[in-house]
Amino acid sequence: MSFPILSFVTFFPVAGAVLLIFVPKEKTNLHRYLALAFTLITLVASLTLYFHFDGAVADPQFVEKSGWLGYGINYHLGVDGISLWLVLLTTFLLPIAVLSSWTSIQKRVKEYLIFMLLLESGIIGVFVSLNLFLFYVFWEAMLIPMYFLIGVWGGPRRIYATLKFVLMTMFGSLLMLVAIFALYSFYYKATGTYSLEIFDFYKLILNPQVQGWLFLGFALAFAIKVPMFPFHTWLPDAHVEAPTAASVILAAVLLKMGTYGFLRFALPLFPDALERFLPLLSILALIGIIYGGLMALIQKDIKSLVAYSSVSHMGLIMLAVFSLNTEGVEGAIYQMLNHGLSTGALFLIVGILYERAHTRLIKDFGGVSSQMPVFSAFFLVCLLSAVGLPGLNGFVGEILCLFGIFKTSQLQAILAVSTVILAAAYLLWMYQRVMHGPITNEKIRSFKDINKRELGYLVPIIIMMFWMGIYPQPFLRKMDASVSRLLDRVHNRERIFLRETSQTTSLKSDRAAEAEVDQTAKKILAELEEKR
Amino acid sequence: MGIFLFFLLAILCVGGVLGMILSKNQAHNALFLVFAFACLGGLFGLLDAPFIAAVQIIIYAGAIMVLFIFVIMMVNLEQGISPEKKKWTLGLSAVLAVFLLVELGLAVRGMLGSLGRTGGPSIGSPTELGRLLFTDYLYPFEITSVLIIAALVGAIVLVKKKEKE
Amino acid sequence: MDGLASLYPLLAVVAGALVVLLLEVFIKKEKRDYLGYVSLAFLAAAAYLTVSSWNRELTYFQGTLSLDNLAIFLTLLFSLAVALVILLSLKYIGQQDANHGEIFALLLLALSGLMIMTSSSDLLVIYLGLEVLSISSYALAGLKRRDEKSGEAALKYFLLGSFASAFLVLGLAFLFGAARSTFLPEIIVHFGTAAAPSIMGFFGIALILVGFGFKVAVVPFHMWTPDVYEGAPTPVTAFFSVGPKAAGFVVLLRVFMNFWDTVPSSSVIFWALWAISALTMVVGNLVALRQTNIKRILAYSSIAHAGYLLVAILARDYSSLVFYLAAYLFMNIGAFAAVIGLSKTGTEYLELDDFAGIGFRYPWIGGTLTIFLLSLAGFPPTAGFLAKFYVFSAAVRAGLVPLVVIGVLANLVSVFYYLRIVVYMYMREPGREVDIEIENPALFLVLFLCLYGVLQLGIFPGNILIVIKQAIASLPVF
Amino acid sequence: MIPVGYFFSLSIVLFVLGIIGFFVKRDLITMFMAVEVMLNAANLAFIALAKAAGSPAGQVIVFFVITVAAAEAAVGLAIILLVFRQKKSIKAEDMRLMKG
Repeated sequence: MSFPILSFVTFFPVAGAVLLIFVPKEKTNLHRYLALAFTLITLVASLTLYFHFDGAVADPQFVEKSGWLGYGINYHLGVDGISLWLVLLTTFLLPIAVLSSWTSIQKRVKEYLIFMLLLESGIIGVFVSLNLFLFYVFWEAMLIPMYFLIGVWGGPRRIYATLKFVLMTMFGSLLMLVAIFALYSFYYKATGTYSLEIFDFYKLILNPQVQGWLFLGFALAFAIKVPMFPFHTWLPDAHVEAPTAASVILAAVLLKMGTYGFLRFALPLFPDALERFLPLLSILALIGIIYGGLMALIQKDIKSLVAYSSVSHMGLIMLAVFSLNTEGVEGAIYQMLNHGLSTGALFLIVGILYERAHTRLIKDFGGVSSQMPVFSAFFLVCLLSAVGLPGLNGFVGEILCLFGIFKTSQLQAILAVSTVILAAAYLLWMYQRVMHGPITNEKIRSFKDINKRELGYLVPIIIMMFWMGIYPQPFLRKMDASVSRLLDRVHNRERIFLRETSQTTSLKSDRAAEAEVDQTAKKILAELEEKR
Repeated sequence: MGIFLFFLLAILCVGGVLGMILSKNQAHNALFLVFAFACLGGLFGLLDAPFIAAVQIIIYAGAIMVLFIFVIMMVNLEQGISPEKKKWTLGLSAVLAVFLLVELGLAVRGMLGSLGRTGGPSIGSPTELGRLLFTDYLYPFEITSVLIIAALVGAIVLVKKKEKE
Repeated sequence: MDGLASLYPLLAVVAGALVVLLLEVFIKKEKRDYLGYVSLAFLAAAAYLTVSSWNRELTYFQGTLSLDNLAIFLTLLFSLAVALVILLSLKYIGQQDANHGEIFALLLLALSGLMIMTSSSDLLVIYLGLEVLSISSYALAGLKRRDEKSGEAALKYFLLGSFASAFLVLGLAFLFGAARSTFLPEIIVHFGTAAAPSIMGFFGIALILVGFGFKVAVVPFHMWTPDVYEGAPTPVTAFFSVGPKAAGFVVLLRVFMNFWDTVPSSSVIFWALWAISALTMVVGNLVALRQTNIKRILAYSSIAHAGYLLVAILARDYSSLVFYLAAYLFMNIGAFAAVIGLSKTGTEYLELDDFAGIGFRYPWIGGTLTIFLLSLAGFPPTAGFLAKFYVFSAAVRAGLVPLVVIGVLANLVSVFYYLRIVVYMYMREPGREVDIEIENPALFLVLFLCLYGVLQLGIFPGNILIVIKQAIASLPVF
Repeated sequence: MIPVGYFFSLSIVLFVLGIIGFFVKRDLITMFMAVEVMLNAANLAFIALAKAAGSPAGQVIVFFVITVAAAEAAVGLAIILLVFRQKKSIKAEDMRLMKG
């Protein structure tokens, strides 16, 4: 057995948190350095995932599987072309988050960093779990550190915001838990064995009625997390109240757990129900795009502006996911990374401004660029990345998404373009009001340009933005196989029919049998193509 | 004869309990109850349970009720006359009670016929009970010893006057 | 003398109580701790005697005492609970004016009641065991003799408890009338063989359910719980929230384990239990929202947990029930331990406002209490989550989906009030000056044992699960 | 030759009267007396059913129930005394220190 790299990446931050508990409270700097070291080591470890990942293989890699509690509850980790990127995004952003809170967090530093490290483990765990039980454990467990991060270190309305965040998320996930139980029992009834393996459930055939209910259970949990339109209300509150680093993680990674959930569970598990709910979901996503954009336009607080822009951007991502074609889904995944980088960066920038001005209201700023020229350049790049300027990462993702959406529905694509237009409007307008114009607030004259530490965490993000904008192939290539396997699962109804006939043989067996079924399915598909 | 005795005792017993409910004086309540329990002892006798009848009268009417009266004496009789509950709670509980009675009665009605009549072979001789107590019911009998220890300790710890300093 | 061996654990516990009572006369007031240590020693002996009977299926008294594996497991669990409660009482009784050495004797007697209840299938024995437990409990509740709340608690507990036990006796009479026996296997056989549905039997079961409903505090019969929990000395409350409830559910387990097989699950009893379970979960959690006293919050939370436990009974998944009880023991005693930690001589800090800011001031107490609360709320990776997971997944498997949906939504409500305590501890500025006497090694021992239990059962419950499943599997099926 | 059902019915009547007494009465001692009535009603049912079954077991059980009642009475009256010492009252409406 090779080195359990995924376990290491997942649990190394926990080890850091445990270590921090025993470091005396007073040594705040030691705490900071230790936390940074742990996140950096995790990042380096996760990079080996990238280098050793084989993009041609659709199956999960670096698989670790061992029994845990029995009755289908296994310790089962692995990454495929979809989750790999989200893991990397998380490990990439965590050192940045730690750095960004170096000076802005002054009270209870030790506890803060402990929760940060726990949060990292929880999030990574969500992305690498291949067992539904394990997935759910991480999914819920990661709420607790976030709850504390917002509730203890947040703004004035932090308690309201954090309870709303936790309760809304819990509401969805508890119903998802019921759906998981139902899947569990259906699988047991069909095969006589217990399983909670995701890949076993893919093989399960359910009647459309049941699928509808289960899909609702899962989709609600993920829709709240994304958040899709009517369920987004927790997001602005949480963002506005959260400390900078928590906002960064929230926007960059936590929201992706929702889209990831759709890709991993809601779509492939319930293709029939998906078909039924697709129009509704697409409409909600579209509403989210436009509503989020319009709301962003009228925000007075920079942070809530960025928060609403998230609603809008996530709407686009969801719409691309629902387009259910390669371009759309790959674009969505790519855009998930982009959104992570650009929105994360925007929150960092808001944090930098806030640290200096202790306000986030747009009207309190103006003419900042003259005081902070370097900063304004960074700001502009991040902003343009969010808007989707060619040459930067956002462009590639948005184009892919729109292209995918266009293939399914031209009307939707045309409406979806409004994300880009609205984003350009509210972001550039905000930039103009904050950075340019006369200096109205005397405090601004005392602003210092960004320091080395701030530079240290902004530069890697900027580099990634350019890299992903100019040379996206390595990213997309590693997604290809997994995405096409996913779409294959969702789309090919013949396959499902086939499953039904070969149920007895295929259900009980392992992945090999599944691959066999896939093979035959492909053959039949090819034949059908030829006939046409 | 038997049936006459039954009805007499039953009416007296119910009357005693009603007296307890209606009277406002605690000491009277206790006496009503002693009376009702004594009648109950008679009913036990009619049911071919002479030993239990004796136990009922000795323990209930004798020991337990004396304990009650003892406590009533200690807590000052004047306390006993307390305002009754509001009219509507009384009405409500009456309605509930009638409902419960009707319900239980309906449920019980079906099985009354199957219960047979008194008379027949005697079952409750003290010898037989004693034998059962120390054979089939030895374990419960031993448990009661633990029960009584618990009751003793509990009662003493709650009311003993002063901590020994 | 295999049979007699089955009596040894019980004898050890009762002997412990007697020895404590004897020593109490001779020991000085300041040295009451020794009585605690003596009781712990007897508990250890009882535990040893219990463990050594594993898999031996000892029975005695014509089977009315049967030390089967389930009884052994629960006896161990209860001994552990009582040991933890004794550790918690060591300092508490001196601090809070409840300094009576008899508390240890009464706890041991209550334990003997629990043991009697769980190791028998004879309803008469169970009833007597329950009375041993109840009578000791009434006295335990009133142990703070100068505290009016404590007296009221004892009074309410006693009045409603004896009221409930009258129902139990009538139910027993009905069952006896129907089956001519109080032995559960024979009662079940009666239900199986009766030509017509046995009305008398059903009424007997219903009356017994009412009686036990009071004891385990499910919703229409829960009114006494919050007052008793609030007024009783806190370690005793910890015991109440775990011991009687667990024993009550084990009795229900023994009753219903074979009952469902002979009586169709569409019966009135089933739907009555269904409704009680749903009501308990919903009402318990909703009312808890309004409370500001931590003991009352925990009281309503324990009511709500009884609802979840009923789900396990309805789902016929008894190993998940027992696992839930084990998990519940650790998290609840742990939570009460933390509450006890927040006190000083003569004062207990029990209002939510007192909790403001203590999370950072007393990191160990705050931190462990947070974990216990999260476990009660059912967050992974704690025992509470796994327990709920097992119960609810079994319920879905048994087709009780609506009940599970009600359950998880009620659980969502519970998240709110558990987290509210955490909000106070970590996110509010301290209000009233709270200074506690932190020196209490026994308390910290309890905290860490419970923490260990919550995490062990939450992450690696493997062996315990296996033990529970074996215990359940070895139960006789009539 | 009295039908045993009569006794059984009487026990139900007494039991319900006990419940009524428990809820209607306002002083603690009489409330407890009402509980005793309920217990005795159950005892009557037991003995009646034992007679119907022709087995003496029911009478033995009643013996135990009476023992339990005595034990409960001891502790219960002790508790009532305790409360009386604290409050100088044994009225139910005075037991309102805790909202419930």
